[in-house]
Amino acid sequence: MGETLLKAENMSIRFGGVNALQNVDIDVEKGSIHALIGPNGAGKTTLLNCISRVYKADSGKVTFQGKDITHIKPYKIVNEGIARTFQNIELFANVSVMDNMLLGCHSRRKTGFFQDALFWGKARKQENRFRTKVEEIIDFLDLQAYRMERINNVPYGVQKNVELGRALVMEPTLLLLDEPSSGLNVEETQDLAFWLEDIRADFGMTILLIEHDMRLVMDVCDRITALNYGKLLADGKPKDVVSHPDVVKAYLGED
Amino acid sequence: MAPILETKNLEVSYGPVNVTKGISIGIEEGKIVTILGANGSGKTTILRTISGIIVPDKGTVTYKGKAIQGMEPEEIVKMGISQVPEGREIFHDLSVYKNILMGAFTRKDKKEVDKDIERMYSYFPLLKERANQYADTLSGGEQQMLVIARALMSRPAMLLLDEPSLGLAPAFVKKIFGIIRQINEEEKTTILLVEQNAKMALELASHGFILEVGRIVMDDSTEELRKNPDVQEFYLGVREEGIRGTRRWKKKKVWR
Amino acid sequence: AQAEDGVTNDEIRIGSTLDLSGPIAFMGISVRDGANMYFKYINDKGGIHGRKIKLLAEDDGFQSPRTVQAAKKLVTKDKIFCMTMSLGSANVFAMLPFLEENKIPLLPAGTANEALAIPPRKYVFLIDTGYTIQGILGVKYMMTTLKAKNPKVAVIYQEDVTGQQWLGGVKAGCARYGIKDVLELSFKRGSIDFGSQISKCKQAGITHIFTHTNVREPAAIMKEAQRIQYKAVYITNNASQGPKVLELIGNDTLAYTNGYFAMGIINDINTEDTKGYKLYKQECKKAGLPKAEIENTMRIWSFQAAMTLCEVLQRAGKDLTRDGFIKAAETMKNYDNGIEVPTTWSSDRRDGGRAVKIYKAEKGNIWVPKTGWISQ
Amino acid sequence: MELQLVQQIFSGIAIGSIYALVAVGFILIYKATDVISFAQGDIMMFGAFVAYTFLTFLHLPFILAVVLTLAVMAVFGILIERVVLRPLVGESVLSMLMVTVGVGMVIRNVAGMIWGYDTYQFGGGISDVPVRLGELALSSVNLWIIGVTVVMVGALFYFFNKTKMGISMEAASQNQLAAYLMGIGVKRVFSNIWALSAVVAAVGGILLAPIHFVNYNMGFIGLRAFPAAVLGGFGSIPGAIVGGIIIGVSESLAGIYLPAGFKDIFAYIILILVLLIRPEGIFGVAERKRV
Amino acid sequence: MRFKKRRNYLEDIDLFKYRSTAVWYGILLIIMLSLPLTVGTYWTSLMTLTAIYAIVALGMNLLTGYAGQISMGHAAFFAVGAYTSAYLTGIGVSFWVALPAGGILSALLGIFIGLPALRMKGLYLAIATMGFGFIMEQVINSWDYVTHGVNGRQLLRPTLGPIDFTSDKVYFYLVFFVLLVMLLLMKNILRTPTGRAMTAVRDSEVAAESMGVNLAVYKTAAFAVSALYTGIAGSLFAHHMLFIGPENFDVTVSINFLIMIIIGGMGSVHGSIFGAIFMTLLPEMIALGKDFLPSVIGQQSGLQGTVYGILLVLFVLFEPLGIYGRWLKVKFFFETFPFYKKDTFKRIRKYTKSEH
Ligand SMILES: Nc1ncnc2c1ncn2[C@@H]1O[C@H](COP(=O)(O)OP(=O)(O)OP(=O)(O)O)[C@@H](O)[C@H]1O
Ligand SMILES: Nc1ncnc2c1ncn2[C@@H]1O[C@H](COP(=O)(O)OP(=O)(O)OP(=O)(O)O)[C@@H](O)[C@H]1O
Ligand SMILES: [Mg+2]
Ligand SMILES: [Mg+2]
Repeated sequence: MGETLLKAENMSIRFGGVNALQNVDIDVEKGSIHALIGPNGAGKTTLLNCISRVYKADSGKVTFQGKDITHIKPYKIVNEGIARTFQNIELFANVSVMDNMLLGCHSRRKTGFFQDALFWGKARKQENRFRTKVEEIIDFLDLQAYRMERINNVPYGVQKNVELGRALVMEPTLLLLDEPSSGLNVEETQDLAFWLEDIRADFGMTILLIEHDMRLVMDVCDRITALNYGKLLADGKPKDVVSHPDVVKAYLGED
Repeated sequence: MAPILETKNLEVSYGPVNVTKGISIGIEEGKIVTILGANGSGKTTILRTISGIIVPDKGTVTYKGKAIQGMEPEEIVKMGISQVPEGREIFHDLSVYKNILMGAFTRKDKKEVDKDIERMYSYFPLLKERANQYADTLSGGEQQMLVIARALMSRPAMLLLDEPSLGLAPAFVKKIFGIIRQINEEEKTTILLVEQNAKMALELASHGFILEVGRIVMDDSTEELRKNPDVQEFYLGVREEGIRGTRRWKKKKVWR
Repeated sequence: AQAEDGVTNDEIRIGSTLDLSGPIAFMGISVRDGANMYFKYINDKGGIHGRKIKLLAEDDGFQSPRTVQAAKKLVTKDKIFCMTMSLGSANVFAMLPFLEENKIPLLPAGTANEALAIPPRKYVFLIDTGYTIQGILGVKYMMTTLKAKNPKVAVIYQEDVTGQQWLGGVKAGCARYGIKDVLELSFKRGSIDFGSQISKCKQAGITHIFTHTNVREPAAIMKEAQRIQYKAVYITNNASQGPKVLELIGNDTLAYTNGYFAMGIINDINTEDTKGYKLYKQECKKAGLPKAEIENTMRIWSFQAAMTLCEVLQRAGKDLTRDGFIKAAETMKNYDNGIEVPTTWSSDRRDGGRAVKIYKAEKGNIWVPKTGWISQ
Repeated sequence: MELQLVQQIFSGIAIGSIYALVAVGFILIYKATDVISFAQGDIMMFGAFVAYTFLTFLHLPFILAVVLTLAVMAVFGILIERVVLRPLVGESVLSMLMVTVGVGMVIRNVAGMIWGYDTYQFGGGISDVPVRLGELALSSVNLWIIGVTVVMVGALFYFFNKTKMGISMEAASQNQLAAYLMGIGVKRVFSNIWALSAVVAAVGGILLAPIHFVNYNMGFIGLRAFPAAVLGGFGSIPGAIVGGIIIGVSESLAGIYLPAGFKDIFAYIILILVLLIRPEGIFGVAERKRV
Repeated sequence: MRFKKRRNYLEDIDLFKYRSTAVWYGILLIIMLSLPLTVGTYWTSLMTLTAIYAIVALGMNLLTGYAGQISMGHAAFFAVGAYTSAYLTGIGVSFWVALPAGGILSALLGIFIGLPALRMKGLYLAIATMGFGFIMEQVINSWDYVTHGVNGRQLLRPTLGPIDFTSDKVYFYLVFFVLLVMLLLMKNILRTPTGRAMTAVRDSEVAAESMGVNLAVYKTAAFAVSALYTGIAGSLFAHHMLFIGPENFDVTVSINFLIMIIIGGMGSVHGSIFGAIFMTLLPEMIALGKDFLPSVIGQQSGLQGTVYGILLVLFVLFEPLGIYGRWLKVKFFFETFPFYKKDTFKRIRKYTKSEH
């Protein structure tokens, strides 16, 4: 067993009458690709939201790289080294692909407002650095053709990639992906699988992803956590989890 | 038999960009037909044109012998064409129940509508649990269910499905496809299905079209399509081994 | 001498900045039309010293940046000789630096804001009686003619410059007569609800209310008072003196007051048939105007203002220069055009009118003059 | 003192109902089209003038004049929608907002050209005779206003919450694409809603005329009705009444108990304070954005 | 179509994309600088007003166009700039101190307003800021000591050593210079993380937050910068007008500011300038055009207001993206000249979803 990167313990949250999460634990190992699966409405996205502080969990504790980040401010999460994508694509719709990805650099900005306004020296250098980084990711994800397109005008699949790219630009330690393959066809899903491998290998990032495409999950993941009705259903090696009878019953469906 | 819905030479553009370059497809009554195609190839565009959301530059759409291109979308709906749009187009500030109710907007038979709502709840029990919640608090998959349920509420003669399985759990995907088949069989609803899950789509449908950058490149029975090596590689992902260990290069598509 | 800008052998160009499209467009238009009516009369008679008068009215939408622009256009592009009747004291103030720099007289200004003329400024002439004086005279009338015993006084005024001048006048007047507490109640332009003001008056047992209002407000105020069964004497400034005001109040409500008096600075068109009015009515008849338009106070005002302006031009003689024009204006001593309060200007006095005539509202929408021109 | 307070609250409620009546017009349009109409006040003024014309120039009986006015205004509302709003369906909300500013301007100026700039009054119908309840007095116009507002708001509330037509209007504003696909004629919905709100505005104009008189500038009351609508929670019909009354009453009390000047801005002070605590207004729905 | 080979990633955000563009702007600059020498007071003063409004529009556009926060109370900031300058110069402080002081005070107020505004969105914010505008109007009316209340205040034009800005001509150069500086600063803000973060807040708050954008800071910053611009413009305005009163800062002024950027083009620097030009020139043009109409129509009172309203409506109807949208089209037409495709800017049916 490798070292634990992220540890969420006892996470619970309620919305009105809905118990979206009840005492859920999850451990993400450093350097692993970890999948979160479960039927619709099981609370997967909610768990991700609680970890990335979009939601405030009612109870529970999140530790990241040994540091308690349960009550950290949402905008500081990226400084800790956590980046994420969203299930329903949350891009900045009225700006270009490039600008979207440049925002990924935001957390690393060293210039103040006044330096920006003058745009001289440090600010200029920094901007150059940011742009270089973004171009690098653009190349990695094959987005050259869309660099200057407005987000509104690019196909859904490309938007997904832009979102992934934007998260990569943030240079996180942990990457949280919410259904990265939804809306992609088989071929594109394969590309994604390769990228995920590369991201781990070349960028050294750990990945926690929510997925419904079991083929992708089985192909790339080292570990699976399954949720159902806000509760932990199973956790372990992919093979073990997918053959777990509860998982089969609740999630995969008997043939 | 003459097709119930037919498009001829459909050309659609967003601004200067031609998206579909002369699409001609025909769908026979009571059949399930599927369109497969990569991202951005124009599948959604075709469905939207049929529903009257987009007015084509050229070409015609005929439904039951009547040209419907350029008609207002609501009139097309009233003729019996219902669509499950891509990307969870819910009424976010209405309750789940009201969302479903809106699906029956064109219907007058209140009693039957109530019955149908119950039927939807039986298809999607999760929705019943969430009936009074605002629709935008649903999870992604629940929203997708809602959109499907809503489209079924109009008891359409023809159903256009744009990636209905998007974001649904595997067990549920099976269930949805079951429901689609059931509706097709029991109510004789004609179905045009656009799917990324090509395996399921090809199993369900009897006829398929393959769309590549705005052109139909294959038009055949699904039986034949399944045998085609390109379809196998690019849509079904048939390969000998997993990703690990595979060299990363792609075969060129030929579409013979 | 070299001919002055705006003056040719057969024409004198005169500019004005008026609100023709903004919130008080109704005033601007009446002013323009009334003035033009008189100028047409004069021009038809052959003009002044053989020169026809041409009025160039610029719209400023009642926004002072546009007033300034308009003034600059009139002066630099249209090359007018002088300005007249520009509306709105803030607007006049805004263009004042420019006028003074270019030595352009404004005769008369279309406002009664005495701050423009006290202390006197060389280029600005006023003909209306200021509100401070109106207020003082109103109190004087209350004490001397109406013989109020221990009156309790309130002032309801629109929150603007002239409203404050009225307030100041009433307070000064009260001070003279040893009336101590004056209840000050302001309201904003466009207010529809005077409930709190009236309620406060009733509460305080006010007997005399001095209102600084326009057309609509007196009716709203009095109706509110009637609603809560409260009677007082109302004394108002000249802006609320028109027949329209009484029409809106209605006989029923008017009867529910202890009297409604107004400071008048122009003679009443229906009860006082002066020479000036004869001419005015004759011209209106020629133009085929309906009754409501004939009684339009702003039209009457601008007609007589044009009379006074032409009188000054006449007195300035054939060799028309701006200096001469100003000198001529300073010769006006109690000049009475039959409509407006008599005008007196001199080298150290620019507020032409200092008197009022007091009217009482009577049943049947009429204003009955109760005094002649009275002054302090 | 007691009596004065009660009297003030009473008249505050009356004024508040006027605000509510105007606010309902805003809310209707907002609910169904997501647009804030700055023309609402001016449409109200226009309605008042139409009624004035029927009563004063054509000498029609009051009821007939009102009915005709409402009909004319419904058509007028549809006309505005057809000519200027419809081409913009799908454009940004701010563009539409600007268009309504322009429309308001046109209506105001055209009204001035047609009817002149004077202040008018119309006879017949509602008189302004005070009604007494013991020591208290309330004008009958105010009672009418309160009554009509309550009835109208009740009816609209029912319509929007219980009828399929009403729900579909709201649906159309939330997601036009989905609405089309449900067979909801989004364009027709828009026409209907503009007609409806013009009718509501006309009712407001007619009720307001005895107090405020008819004047081409009377539409400015729209600016004072905004806080009422927002306070109640824009989009909530009962909110309009509650917001209107809160503002009416607090204004009226501020006039008595606070220094001069406060009365005119008190509505906004209250508004800002309430929004600080409840940014979505009293009856508004809190924002829930899911990701 | 022109293509350019990039040698450096920063070239994407150069002020002038091609050398020819720089040349064109140079020519424009020279024209602007020489105009006052030839056109006379009226036009010069009109240009001054335009430049002042352009500064306001830049600020407004940053807040509303880029950061997505609608303000209908900007006249208040305009007033703060104007009155601060009036008061300070009134007690003998130099204009050169008063001008920035007006801007800074206005910016501070912007922060003060921005903080509560954090909790509000869209329409609610719009109306709340409008309320703030009304409150400010009342403050101007009541705070006699500084504002001279309803009486208004008089000001003087500044001097700088031997240069006297009293004449409209010289004052224009001052304003124009300030405008250029403000323009450059705005461009810089927009092409660096600060500006990007603001647009991010507009488009998706959740995503922005997950990028590390502190919403509170950037929203308030947008308010502050916008207020700074408006305040500086206010101060310049006061010294241009030489007299200011409460009427200069009422709600219609705020709405006009908003009209300015919507007509000009939201979220575009060019648009701000176009909007300012539109705003100042249109009434003048209508006034000029009126003289050519037969007097029956030309003398109609409501005419100008009607025409203004109609033009506003037409503009939005035919160019919902503002004048800048039109500008892009014209530019594109010339750039691609023989190959211009008619449908390039065909309006596609759009289907809006309400914000949630
Ligand atoms: N803000 C909210 N208000 C009310 N209910 C909520 C809210 N957010 C989530 N829920 C409920 O919590 C449950 C879990 O939602 P979540 O989005 O985590 O599911 P999920 O596992 O991601 O499902 P899917 O695979 O469909 O995306 C759902 O049933 C949803 O209705
Ligand atoms: N509103 C729009 N404006 C401009 N271009 C658009 C617009 N909508 C779609 N496109 C373009 O049209 C092409 C076809 O889009 P369409 O959505 O029909 O593809 P699709 O086959 O449904 O793709 P997907 O599998 O991603 O759903 C894409 O290249 C897309 O970029
Ligand atoms: Mg999810
Ligand atoms: Mg699609």
